[in-house]
Amino acid sequence: MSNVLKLDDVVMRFGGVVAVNNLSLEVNKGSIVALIGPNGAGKTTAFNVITGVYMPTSGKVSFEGKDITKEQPHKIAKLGIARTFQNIRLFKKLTVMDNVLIAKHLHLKSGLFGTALHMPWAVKEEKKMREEAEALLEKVGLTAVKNEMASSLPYGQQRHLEIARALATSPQLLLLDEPAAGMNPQETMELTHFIKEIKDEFNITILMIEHHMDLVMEISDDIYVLDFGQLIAHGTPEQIQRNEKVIQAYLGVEEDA
Amino acid sequence: MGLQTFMQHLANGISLGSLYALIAIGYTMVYGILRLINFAHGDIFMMAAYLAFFGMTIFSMPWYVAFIMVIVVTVILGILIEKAAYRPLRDAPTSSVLISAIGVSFLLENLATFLFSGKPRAFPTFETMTYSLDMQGVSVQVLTIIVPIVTLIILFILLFVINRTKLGMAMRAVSKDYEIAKVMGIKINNIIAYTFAIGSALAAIGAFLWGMKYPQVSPLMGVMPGLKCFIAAVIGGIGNIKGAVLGGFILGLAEVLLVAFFGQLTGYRDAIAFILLIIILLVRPTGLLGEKTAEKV
Amino acid sequence: MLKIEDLKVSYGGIEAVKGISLEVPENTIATLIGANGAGKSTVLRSIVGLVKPVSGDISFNGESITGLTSDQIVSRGITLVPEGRRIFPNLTVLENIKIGAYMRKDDLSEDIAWMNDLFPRLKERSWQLAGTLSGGEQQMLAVARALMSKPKLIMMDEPSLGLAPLVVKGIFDIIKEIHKQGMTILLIEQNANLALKAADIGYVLETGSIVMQGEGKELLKDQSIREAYLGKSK
Amino acid sequence: MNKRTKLLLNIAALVVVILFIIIANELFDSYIKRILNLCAIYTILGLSMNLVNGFTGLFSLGQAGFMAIGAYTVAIFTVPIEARSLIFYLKPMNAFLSGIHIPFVPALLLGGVIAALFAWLIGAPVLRLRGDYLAIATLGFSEIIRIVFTNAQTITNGALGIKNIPTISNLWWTWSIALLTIFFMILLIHSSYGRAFKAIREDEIAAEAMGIGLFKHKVISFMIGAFMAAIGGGLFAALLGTVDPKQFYFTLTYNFLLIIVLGGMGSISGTIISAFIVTGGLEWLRFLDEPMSIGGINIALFRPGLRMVVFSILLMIVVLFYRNGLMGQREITWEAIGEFFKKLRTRKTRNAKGGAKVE
Amino acid sequence: GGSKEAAADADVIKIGVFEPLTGANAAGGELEVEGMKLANKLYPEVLGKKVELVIADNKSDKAEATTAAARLIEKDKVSAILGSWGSSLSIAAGDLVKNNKVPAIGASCTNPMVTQGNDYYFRVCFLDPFQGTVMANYAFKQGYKKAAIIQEVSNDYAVGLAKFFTDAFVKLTGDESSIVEVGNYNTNDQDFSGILTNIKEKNPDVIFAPGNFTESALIIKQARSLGITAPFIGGDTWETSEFIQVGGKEVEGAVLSTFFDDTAPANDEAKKFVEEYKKEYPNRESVAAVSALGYDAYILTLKAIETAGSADPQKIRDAIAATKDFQGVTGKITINEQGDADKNTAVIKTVKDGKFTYLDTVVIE
Ligand SMILES: Nc1ncnc2c1ncn2[C@@H]1O[C@H](COP(=O)(O)OP(=O)(O)OP(=O)(O)O)[C@@H](O)[C@H]1O
Ligand SMILES: Nc1ncnc2c1ncn2[C@@H]1O[C@H](COP(=O)(O)OP(=O)(O)OP(=O)(O)O)[C@@H](O)[C@H]1O
Ligand SMILES: [Mg+2]
Ligand SMILES: [Mg+2]
Repeated sequence: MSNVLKLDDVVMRFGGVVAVNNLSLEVNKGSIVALIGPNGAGKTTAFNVITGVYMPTSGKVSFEGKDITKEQPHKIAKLGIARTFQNIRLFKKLTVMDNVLIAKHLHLKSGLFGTALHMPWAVKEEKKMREEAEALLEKVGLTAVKNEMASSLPYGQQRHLEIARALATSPQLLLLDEPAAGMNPQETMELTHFIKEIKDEFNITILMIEHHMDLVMEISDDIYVLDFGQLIAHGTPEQIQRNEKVIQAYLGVEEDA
Repeated sequence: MGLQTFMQHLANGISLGSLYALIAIGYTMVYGILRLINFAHGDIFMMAAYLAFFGMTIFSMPWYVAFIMVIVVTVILGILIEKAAYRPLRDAPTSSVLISAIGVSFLLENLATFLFSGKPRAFPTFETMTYSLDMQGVSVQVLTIIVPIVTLIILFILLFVINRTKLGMAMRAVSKDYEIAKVMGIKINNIIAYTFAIGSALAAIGAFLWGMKYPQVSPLMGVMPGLKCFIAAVIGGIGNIKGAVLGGFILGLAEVLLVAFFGQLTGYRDAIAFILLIIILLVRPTGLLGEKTAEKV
Repeated sequence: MLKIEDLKVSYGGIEAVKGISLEVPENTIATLIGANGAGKSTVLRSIVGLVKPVSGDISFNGESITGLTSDQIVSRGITLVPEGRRIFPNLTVLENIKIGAYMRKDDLSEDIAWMNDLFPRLKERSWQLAGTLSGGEQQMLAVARALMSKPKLIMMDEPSLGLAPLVVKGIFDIIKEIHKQGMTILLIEQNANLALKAADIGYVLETGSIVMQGEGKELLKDQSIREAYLGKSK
Repeated sequence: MNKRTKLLLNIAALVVVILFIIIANELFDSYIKRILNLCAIYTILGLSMNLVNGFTGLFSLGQAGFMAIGAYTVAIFTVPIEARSLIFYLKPMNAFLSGIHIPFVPALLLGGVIAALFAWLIGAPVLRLRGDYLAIATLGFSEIIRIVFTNAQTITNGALGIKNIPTISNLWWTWSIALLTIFFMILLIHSSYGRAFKAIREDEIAAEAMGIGLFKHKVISFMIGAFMAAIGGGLFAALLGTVDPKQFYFTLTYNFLLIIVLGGMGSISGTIISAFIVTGGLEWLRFLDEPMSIGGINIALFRPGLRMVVFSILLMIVVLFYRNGLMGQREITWEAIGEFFKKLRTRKTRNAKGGAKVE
Repeated sequence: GGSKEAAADADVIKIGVFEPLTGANAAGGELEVEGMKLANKLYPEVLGKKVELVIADNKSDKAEATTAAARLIEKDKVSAILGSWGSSLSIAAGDLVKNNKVPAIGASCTNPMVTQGNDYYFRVCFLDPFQGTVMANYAFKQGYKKAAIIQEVSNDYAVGLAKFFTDAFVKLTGDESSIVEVGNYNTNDQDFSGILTNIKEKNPDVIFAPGNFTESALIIKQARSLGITAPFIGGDTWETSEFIQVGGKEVEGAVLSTFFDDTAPANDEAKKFVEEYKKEYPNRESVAAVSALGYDAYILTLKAIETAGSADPQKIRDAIAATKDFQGVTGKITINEQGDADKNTAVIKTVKDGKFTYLDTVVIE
């Protein structure tokens, strides 16, 4: 298996805070990789570095062998990395459909004027975009609410929509930042299946941050554990569950178990 | 250019700059707490100038009585404006509040035009202030010496109030976090009202001194000084009092020195403020002494 | 001491809290657990008057405090250690401590000394700007700030958030300590394990409704809770 | 409602508007026509500002500057060559420019293009600024343009301004261009680019993560806005027949801000309606400036200036109590109109029924 | 209002007053209207019909100016228009009066462009070139050799005057470098210390500072406080009481050219005008020239209506164009081909004891 994403000694500093410290990791094609660790460990920051929101203080990020350390976020999205956000960032006042269509904008072929003036070829492209978006919404079960305003959806559906929106950019690598946050166990279970499904359906690789250990342990092929910005463990779910350091820093000692 | 002329220019620049600084502090105070560009500040300044004018001419108050009266009434005006136009928008997006501020500014200008007519009036001055001292060929008005002193005194008083008193502590707290300030038991509306009161008082003092130096009042007199002082505040780093003073001096000196060294460009003088502003914003997006902020994703 | 009846809160049409009732008896540690976005913080925010409930009643020591302003509520002896610490970064450590006592008019020196006892680290840093403190120190400061108002009820919103396990333990020691000194505590935690262990009563909140309540130790043993919140496999 | 009916309705509406223009041109006096012309021009300028501020979420206050570019381009190039030496009587016109005459339409477009280029130039540094800072920087640029125009005497005739610009007095020019602009705006906003703009308005970070180049799209929106503003400015110059730098004082921008705030930030139909209300209303309120007497006694309140006071109070009321303006981000669509009538009808029948019950 | 309905009446002849009553030019506009109103009060009838003044505020703004003018023409159907103070406003209305064939008479708009290429715009005042030349002559006569100029670049009037002053002064002195310094400023500027300091270094004999009276008064004040002793000379816009109020004792000795002198009325009509004006506006310390011009503009229009024997705008226009040796309070007026008043006399005044005082009369051949 070849790696899709590779981080080499990435350091991210904010003033005095070292949010990510010498992080190196690899994500293999077609796998589901989890990034876990206590709050403030630097997981989201790592995502932000990967997606170009922050430029790392030092280190290198490569995607499919290409150095993307200094790329801008929208270029990275175009290259094939999509993400969701820890605190949902939908285009709240736009419809569900529009949210998905916006994510398709990056592959638009018709130029500005063709598009703006609704030239025949642009109209055709728009039609295709809409069809694809409909299909996607169908898959994530949001067809019924496609004309609703995004902010009016219940929390769980917003999470789904965020994933659908990310998928609409046709990514090869999908970064999910706490997708199960705020979901009850039932929903979390459904999400577990959903993630597996989309991975196969869209033939993508997934890197995910999650605190729900059920989910993580069930679907990850590989887990990285961060603490204070530093990698403290890496391995399969079984290895991680048994890792002393991880139990100390994150999983907690199960005194009564 | 002779040394004497240069010194004269310098004196002019400092004198103008310190007036800018004084008014800029008011902008910065309000911005620092409310994150609001109080576009109406220049017009509050104008209203204060009119109050002083009417006080001293029609009601023939002695200047010190007028001075106190102007400060009191302007403070009330400032608080009223805050109450009527900004408080209802406390939870609204910044753009709504900014538009409200522009609206207030527009209203004050039109109201002044309606009430006082568009005609400029002569601001009463008195000899003790306007008397020119000759310092080895450099003539300096008494006012030119007084204004920077007043500005610096006010700066130090405000720094003291803000950094050393309970009120100041509350102001700083409110500026960072309304909600938690509330949870501390701080009545944020009162704190904001105090801030406006201080800002308006500064506008009043500024108007008084401005009137002495440029003895003329008109409904639109606040527009340009307002804009320039706002720019001064932004240059210095809006929200930072020391920055406002720094920005004021820089702007005043820049304007006068442009005239001094590039006489043929004097027509571009008003552009200087903006050019300076844009250059500084490009180099330091939050001004010279402004704090950097980045959005956490 | 604190009693909430049928509280409903919504943010612009979206109902975050859907009619919950709970009680915190005097001198107990009560805890509210639940997933992200379940509405826990919202409950605390409505208690201190930061959000206006749509309906329902909140009473404190028998007096209804619904609709009072935050400062009125705080002056009755309730205080909040907010989620994410939210200390005032532009104030020094000492000022942050003092601002906690903003409502008080009496002499603070005794209580400041108490804080210095409780948090020796803060004493060392009293002139430092609070924004430059480490996360753990900030959390201590937030607790100290809240204590300065001499509250009868102190509410803590995820005090262990973003803290190393060791620091978390320290925070919980402090919680127990102030409880011993006679304070009532309402605690929100993600770390349900720790919270339930410390708590006398626990409430479980799920998408805006209370789905379970009981003694802390009881809940800890409950199978469904274990599955949902303690991250333990079946 | 299907596509065909909608198309038919659109055509019908267009025909009605064209008929209106024909009739208005014939029947109305030049005073009314002038106001209608202004309405159309303000519609264009309002839309231009709404594109940037309302749809893309950039707080730009540079309209007056772009307008000035358009107005001056039209002025400089369309003034008859023989009139130029008379106009530039203090300092002769720049020798190169003085020989160039361009017909109205190309000059109008040229103005738009220059403004767009200029927007591109200043966009690079300025559009990276946020919120308040962007507002003040764009305002600054508009003032710089004005000041340059005041001082560049051989090109703009400085403070004297340029007069003798061939004027337009019928409604065709302004209204057809306004219609084109509206049409273009609707198409643009409903295209993929329009959605991208709105995405930027809603959440820059998410938009960028979805592959929308923030900078590129902001610049595009800013340039299109500048182009439209310049077209509006060019028409304005041709309507007045004269330009001078004072007309483009930064406070002019506030008028358009007012239009979009009143109409609704992010609403095309709102902008159009509000352009008419503001322009027409200001004219209608003129009675406030005239002395008025009730029973022979002159009321001192009615004197010049009252109109603007009332106007600004109205503005404040809108800002404070109707925060989202008339339309918010909504649009008037055929569906909405259909809904409205349906509701009206059901309400009527319900009322009728209710009435019966009481009996 | 009640008066409006009566307006439709054919027994009324309407004359539009097109002036800035709000905005930057309000002060001048107001003074001009005072003269017109007074004239209307004294001469309320022509051809046996009542003359009604319809006043429209052009807000000192061009866009407003055109609608205001259009309104006068179309809505109020006035027979002629008077105004406006501020040449650019008159220029803005130029096309409208031309296209609608309604005559307009400017009272104090001195910019040449007002009447240029417009057969329907006239004026009763002299022009900027004339005024600039007058002041150059005056300065030369005083023996000044070196002059400095401070001009309001954003004001067409000031720029015009400065240019013609420069031309004439250079010609008179025969010295290309007789203008030692030119300082520019913008309307509403309040600080002039920079340009004044530069001027002080050049030490000119005289400073010509045409511009708005407020800025000019501030300039003189600041110059004096900087120790500049050279005399200041300027144009007719200075002649307002605010100039003296703002300028205080520093403007003592400032010299300006103007159209009219109320202390030495040229004829009986002028005497009557001054008397009545003082009665009507007791608060005014002196009679401003623009008020006198406003008065003349009204009377000239009235005369033209009388000559035309009709309220038809076209006929009135022809009558105005044919005006010869009309005895106005500001002197004899003959309308030339351009539509301008042929005047070759200007009054020079100075500020003395807080009053504008007659100094000299300059005649340019
Ligand atoms: N823009 C920023 N400026 C300053 N500090 C930052 C910024 N972004 C993140 N940090 C800091 O970096 C550290 C890591 O934050 P990050 O959000 O990556 O944590 P995380 O592992 O995602 O935690 P959580 O599980 O709570 O989401 C924190 O201390 C945070 O305060
Ligand atoms: N200011 C707000 N505006 C709109 N919705 C909000 C706001 N604050 C919270 N919400 C929503 O209300 C719901 C409950 O939020 P709350 O913060 O009370 O949850 P919580 O249980 O404290 O979660 P967490 O564990 O993440 O702190 C969530 O769906 C959240 O998105
Ligand atoms: Mg995170
Ligand atoms: Mg919470």
